[in-house]
Amino acid sequence: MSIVDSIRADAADLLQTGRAKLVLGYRNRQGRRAPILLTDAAGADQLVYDAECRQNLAAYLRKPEVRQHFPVAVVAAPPAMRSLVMLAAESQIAADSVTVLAVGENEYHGALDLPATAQLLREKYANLALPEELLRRVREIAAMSEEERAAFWTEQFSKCTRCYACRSACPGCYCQWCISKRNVPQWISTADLPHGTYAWNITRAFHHAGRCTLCGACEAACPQGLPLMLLNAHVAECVEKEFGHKTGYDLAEKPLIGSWRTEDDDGFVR
Amino acid sequence: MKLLRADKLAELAAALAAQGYRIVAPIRQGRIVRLAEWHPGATIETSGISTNSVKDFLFPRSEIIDRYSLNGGDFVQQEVAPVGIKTAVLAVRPCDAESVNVLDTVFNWDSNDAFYNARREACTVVSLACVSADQHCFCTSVGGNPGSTEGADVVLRPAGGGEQLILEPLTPKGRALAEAAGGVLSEGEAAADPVAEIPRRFDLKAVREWLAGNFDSPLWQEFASACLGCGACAYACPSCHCFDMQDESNRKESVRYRNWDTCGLALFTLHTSGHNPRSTQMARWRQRVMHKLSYMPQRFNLTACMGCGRCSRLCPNGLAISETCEKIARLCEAKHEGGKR
Amino acid sequence: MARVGVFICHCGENIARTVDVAAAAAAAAKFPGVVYSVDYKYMCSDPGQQLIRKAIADHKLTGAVVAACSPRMHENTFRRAAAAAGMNPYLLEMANVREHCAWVHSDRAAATAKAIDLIRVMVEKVKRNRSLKTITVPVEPTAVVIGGGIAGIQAALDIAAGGKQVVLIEKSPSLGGHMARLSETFPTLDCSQCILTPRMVEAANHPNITLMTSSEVESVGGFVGNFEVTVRRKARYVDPAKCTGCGECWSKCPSKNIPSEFDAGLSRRTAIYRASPQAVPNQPVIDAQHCLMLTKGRCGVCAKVCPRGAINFKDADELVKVKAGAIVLATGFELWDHSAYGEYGAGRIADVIDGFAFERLASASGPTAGEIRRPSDGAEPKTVVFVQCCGSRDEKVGVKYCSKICCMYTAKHAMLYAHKVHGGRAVVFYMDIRSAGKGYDEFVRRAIEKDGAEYIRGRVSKIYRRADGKITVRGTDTLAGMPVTVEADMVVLADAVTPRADAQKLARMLGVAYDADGFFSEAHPKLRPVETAVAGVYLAGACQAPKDIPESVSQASAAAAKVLGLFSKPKLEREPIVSHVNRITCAHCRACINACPYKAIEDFNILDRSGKVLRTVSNVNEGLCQGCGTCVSVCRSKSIDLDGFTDEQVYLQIAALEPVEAGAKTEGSS
Amino acid sequence: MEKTETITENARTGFEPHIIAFVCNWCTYAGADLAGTSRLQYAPNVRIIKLPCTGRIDPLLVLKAFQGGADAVLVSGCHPGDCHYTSGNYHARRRWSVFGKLLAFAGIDGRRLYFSWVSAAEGQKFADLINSITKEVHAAGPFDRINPARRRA
Repeated sequence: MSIVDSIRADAADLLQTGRAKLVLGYRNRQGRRAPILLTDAAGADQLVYDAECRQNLAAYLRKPEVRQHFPVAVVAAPPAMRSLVMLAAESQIAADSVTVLAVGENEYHGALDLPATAQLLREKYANLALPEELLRRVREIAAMSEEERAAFWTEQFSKCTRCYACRSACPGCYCQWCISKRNVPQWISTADLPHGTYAWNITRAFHHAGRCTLCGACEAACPQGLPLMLLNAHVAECVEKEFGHKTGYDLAEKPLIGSWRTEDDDGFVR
Repeated sequence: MKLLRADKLAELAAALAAQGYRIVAPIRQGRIVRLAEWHPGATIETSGISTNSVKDFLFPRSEIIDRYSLNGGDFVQQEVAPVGIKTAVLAVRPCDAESVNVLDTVFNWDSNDAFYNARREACTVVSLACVSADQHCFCTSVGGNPGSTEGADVVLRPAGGGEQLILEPLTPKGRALAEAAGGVLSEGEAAADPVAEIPRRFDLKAVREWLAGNFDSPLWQEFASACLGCGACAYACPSCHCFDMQDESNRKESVRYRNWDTCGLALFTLHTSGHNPRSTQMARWRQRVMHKLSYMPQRFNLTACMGCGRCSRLCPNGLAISETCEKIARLCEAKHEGGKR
Repeated sequence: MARVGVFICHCGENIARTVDVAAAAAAAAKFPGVVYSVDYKYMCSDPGQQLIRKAIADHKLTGAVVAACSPRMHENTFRRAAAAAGMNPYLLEMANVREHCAWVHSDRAAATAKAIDLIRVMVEKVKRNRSLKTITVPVEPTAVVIGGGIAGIQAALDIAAGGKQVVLIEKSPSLGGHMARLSETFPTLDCSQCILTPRMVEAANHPNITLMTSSEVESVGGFVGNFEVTVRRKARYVDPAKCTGCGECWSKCPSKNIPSEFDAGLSRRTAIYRASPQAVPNQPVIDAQHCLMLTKGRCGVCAKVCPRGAINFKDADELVKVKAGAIVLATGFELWDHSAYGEYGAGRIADVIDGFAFERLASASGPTAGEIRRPSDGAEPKTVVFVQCCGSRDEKVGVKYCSKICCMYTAKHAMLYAHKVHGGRAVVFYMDIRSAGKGYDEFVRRAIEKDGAEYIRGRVSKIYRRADGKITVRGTDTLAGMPVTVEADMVVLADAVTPRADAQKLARMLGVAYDADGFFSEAHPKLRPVETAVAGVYLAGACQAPKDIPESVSQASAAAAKVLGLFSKPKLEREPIVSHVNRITCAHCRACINACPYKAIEDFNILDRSGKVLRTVSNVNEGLCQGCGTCVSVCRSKSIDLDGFTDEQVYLQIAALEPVEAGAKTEGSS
Repeated sequence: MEKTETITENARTGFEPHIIAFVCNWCTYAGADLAGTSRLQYAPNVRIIKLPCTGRIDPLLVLKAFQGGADAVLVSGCHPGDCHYTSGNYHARRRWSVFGKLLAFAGIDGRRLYFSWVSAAEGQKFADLINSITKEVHAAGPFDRINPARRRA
C-alpha cells in the first residue's frame, strides 16, 4: 500500500473509532499542497502526501479551535515529529492527546503515540542532515567581517514586513502573548524599520535556540524570502556543538535555555 | 501611437530617472520579484506579478507622522512635513493600478491624509496589461480585467507578440511622464496583443448577497480552519490599509510611528480590558472577507478586492479569498436550483 | 506624573572633589519628572536626612534618588529616612557616584558627566518604582551551629542560654576542636583543657542543645528563617545509648598502632578509640579504615568484651534533616602544611614539628605527660629553635597575610620550654613581633626578659639534619646584619593559619562568599563583621580570619546575639524583591519552573466555578522566591517579572543612557 | 597605566566609547565598589546598570542597549560556583554562550559584547577589565554607523 493510501486508511480508522476527533493532513489546492483539517472519515480520500508538503502541521496544535478536538492525529515528517515531542516536553500537549501519522524518508511508520514517536526518532532519525547548500551559506556568512555581516542582515531584514508568517508557521511559537505583542515595555518596536526588524528576527531566532527542529516552515512561509534558516541552522549547530543538545527526541527533555551544567563552556568569559 | 521596444524598459527607466523621477519597478530579488527602487543595471521583470504592491510606495509599512522634542518636563511638538518624492511606478499590473482608487478613497473619505496624498500626488502609475495569468488570478470575478486602465496614469500594452509595448498616457501626469521619456519612445503603429483569458470564477453579486445575510454561518469555521493568523495576506494585499500608531522615544524626543497592522492578528482588536471582540481566527478571517466584499461596497460602492491573487499565492496555509467565494457561490447556485424545484 | 526628588551628596570632599555636584544638581533638575534637586555636604548626617524628609513632605515627592555612596553603605539609612517621611521606602533609590565614579576617576568633566548619567538612570528607574510591602515569613527558632570548637561551643551555649534550640554539628567524634589540644593559653598560662572541658560538658548536657558529633553538613536548602540542613551522621559502630565509656573495648583492641590525630601523630591509638580522655561525648568510635572486623571481616574482640553489647558493625551513615532559622559557621582553621618548604626539610625531618605537636609535648595529658621530648629519639632537646611566620607573609609559596596568633603562641612555647627544660636554650626567629592585645606585649617581654628566650630578627633560610642527628638552622640576623647558624635538637615551625580545605564547599552550599585566601567573607568589614551577605548565616571564629581564643569567643557571642535577635520575633520581615507571574499571558512552557534555583515556582490550575481546570500556569511562592530573576530571563512571553527590577524599570534605565547626539535622522518612510 | 594611554588616544581621535555594563548586585557591583574604596583609577566610559543576578540579564536588555547606540555592552557577574543565588550565573553563562554566537553571526561581534566574572574581592580585576575593554572598543571604533540594531528616527 502506498504511503498516501496508508495515511488515508489510518486517518479514516482513527476518526471512525474516535481515537482522533480531528486529523491534520495535507490536501491538493490548485496544484499546491495546503493543510486540511478533517473531522469526518469520509473526507480521508482528500489527503495527499509528497515532498511538497512543507507546512509543519504541529503548528495547528496551538489553535483553540483545534484543541477543542483533542485527541487529534497529525501527519508528520521527522522534523514535525520532533516538534510534537518538543511540545509535549514543554507541556503544551498531553501525551495522550496526539496520535502521529509518522511519515519517514519515503516510508510510512504508521499511527504512533508520542512515546513511540520519540523512540522512532531516536532509532531512525537521530541525525537529520541539513542541506549542504544551507550549511555552505552559513559558513560563508560566518566568514564575513562584522561590517559585512551587519550589512548582509540589514539588507535581508529590510524586506521583512513584520507580517509574522514565520511565527504563525512555527509550532514552537505557541505563546498567546508573543514578545512582539508586548508594549509595556515595548522591547520589540512594531515599526518596520531596522531597529524593529532586527530585534524581532534576532529575538525570534534566540527564542528557538535549542527548540528549533529545523523543519524550515518559517522560511517557507516568509512572503519576502528572508533566509531565516541561516539563523536557525547557525544556532542549532552552536547548541549541538557546545551542549550536545538536540531538541525533540525526549519527552522529558529539559529546556536548553533554563538548564545548565558546571562544565558548560566558560572560554568566552573573561 | 508611442511605442517602446519591450527590451528597452530599462532605457525608459533611465530616461525618466534622468528627468528626476524615482523609479519603482518589479525587480527579482532571490526567489521572489518585488516592487523596488530601480537602479541602473537592474532588470525589470514584466512577466508575473510582484509579491508586494504599489501600496508600499503610497502608504509605507512605517512612517513618522508626528514628533515631539523633550525639554525638561515638557514636550514641544515638531512639525513633520509630508514628503512626496516624484516617483514613477513602472510596469505594475492593472489590478495594482486599480487598487490605488481604494486607497485614495480610504485616505480621503472623512479626513484628508496629508502624508498619503503627498506621496499620491508625486506618484505616476504606469500599468502593464496582462497577456498571461496564473491560477491565482481572478480579477475578472471581482469586476476587473487584465486590460483595465483604472487608476493608471499610463498604460503599457504588449504588441507584436511581446516585441513592442504601446505606451498610452491617460492623465496629465501620464502625459508629463511620456514627455520626460522623450527619445526612448518612437512613433508608430502596432496591434496590441490579446489580453489574458481569465475565467470568471464566481458571481460577485450572489456572493455579496450571501455575505450580507450570513455573518453567523457555521461555514466560516470551515473557511478559516486552516488560518494560523499571520498578516501575510493583508500586507501583500494592494488595498488593505489598516494601521496602528506607536510612540517611541529617547530622552531627546518622541516620535509617533504609523505602522501597518492587520485584522488577521489577535492583538488588532484586543481591548485594554482584556476582552477581544474578535477572539477567534474564524472571526478575524471573516472580517477580512466581509470588509473587502461587503462593508467597503456598502460604504463606498467599491470592491476592496482586486483579484490579484497575492493572498492565495503567499498564504503559507493555502487559504484563498477566491476559494471561499467559489464555495459561497456554489452554495447560492445550489440554493437557487433548490428554489426552482 | 511622577514627582521625583534628587539629593546629591558631597560626602565631604569625597564626591565633590571630582564631581561638580552643583552642576549635577542643576542638570538633574531638568530631568523630566524631577521637581526638586539639591546637593548637600553630608546627606547621611542628621541634617542631611532631615533635608530629605522635609523635601518629601514639602514637594509631595513620589520618588527619591540619593546620589552618594554605594547603596551597600547607606541604602537602608536613606530608605528609613524616606519611610519616616511617610514615603514607601522602596520608592527611594541610590545612584552610586562615590565608589563607582568620584573615587575611580580624576578627570572632573568626565566624572561629572558620568555622575549625571548615573543619576538619570536611577531617576528613570524610580519613576516606575512601585510601593512594596515587606514580606513576612515564619521563623523556625532553631539554630544550626557548624563546628564544635571553642567558637561553636560558645555560640551554641549563648543561643541555648537565650532559650532557643541549637543543633551543634561537629565533624570529628568529639567536641573541643583545636583548643582541646592546647597545653596552656597565653597570656595567662591557664590550662586550656581546665577551662574548656567544663564548657564542652555543659554544651553536651544542655537541654536546648542537640549535639551531633561525627557529623557533616551534606546540603543546605531554604533561606533565612527556614533553612533545611541535611546532615550526614557518620557511622560510629558504637551505640551511644548503650555505651558507658568503660574502656574495655579500646584496652583490648588488637590494632594498636594508629597515629593519634589528637596528639599530632606523637602517640598511637587503637582502631576503636576516643579522641582523648576528655572527649565529649566520652564514648569510643570505630575507625573503619583500621578496624580488622570492618576491613578483613575477622576479629570482633571489642564486641565480645563489651559488657553492654554496644558494638554494632552493621552501623551505617544516616542523613538527618534539620529545620533551622539561622546558621552559625564556626568551622575554624587548619595549619598550613610546611612540607611545601623544601629548604625547611620538606616535612621529612622528624624533629622539625609544628605548633600543635609542641602543644601536645607540653601538655600534661599529652604523649609525654608534659615532658618536652623530641619525636625522633625521645631525648630532651637542649636547644629548640622556634621559627615564626612559617608560610605566613610569603605570597610566593605560602600565604600573603599575617596569621596573627603565631607571635603569641611562639612566645608561650619558648616560655613553657624554659619552665620545663631548665638550662635549655630557646631561639626564636621572627620578622616582626605583633603582640597587640591586653597583656600580650608584656607576655612577650616576659618570655624574653624573664625566661631568656633569644629573639633573632630575621628569616630562616635553611634547616637540615646533620649525620650526628643535630639540626642545623641557618638564618640571618637582620638587626646585626650577619648570618646566624644555630645547632638545634628540635625545631618548632609556627605554620600559617589557613581556612579548612573543605570550607569553600560549605560556602557554596550556603551561597556565602569567601575572600581570595578562602576565609568566609563578612557582610561588611567594619559594620557587619559577624554577618555574611546571606541573610541568617553568621560567622564565628577562625573560619573568617585568623583569631585567638578571646577573639573567637567574643565573635561567637556576637553571632549568638544576632541569632537571638533574629529569633526574637515569630515572623521575619523580608525584602519584597520577588517575582510575579502574569496568569493571563503565561503560556506554561515551564521554563521558569525548570530554571528556578529555589523551586519557588510551581504549576497553578485556573479553575472555573465548577472546579474544572481551564488553564494551568506558573505561580511563584513568595516565601521561597529569593528574587534572582532568572525566571524573568527564561520567559519568552515576558509573563513573569521581578519587583524592584521590573522589565519596565530596566528598559527605561537603558533608554536613559542613549546618547542623544548620535543616531542619524532618517525619514520614517521607505 | 592603561587609563592614561586610553585618554591620550581619545584626545587624538575624539571618539569616546559608550559602554553599558549589566552587572549582578553581589559580585561585580561589589567588586566595582571595592575598586572605588581602593581608589583604583579606570576609564570613565562605562555606565553600570545593576541587577540582582546575571540570571536576570535578559538578551533583550542587550538588544535595547545596542538599539540605543551603545558601542559595546558588558555583562558581568559572580564566578561559577559563587552565585549568591547558587546558579543564576550558570544559567546566564549558557544563555550568553548561545546569544553571543547568534549576535556575532548577525553582525554584532565579540568586540561589541563582553562577558566576565568579577567577584566582590576583585576590585583590581574590575578596574583592569574596564580599561582593557575601553581600549578594545576604542580600537574597534564607533559602532553607530554599522550597528544593525540601531534605532534611527
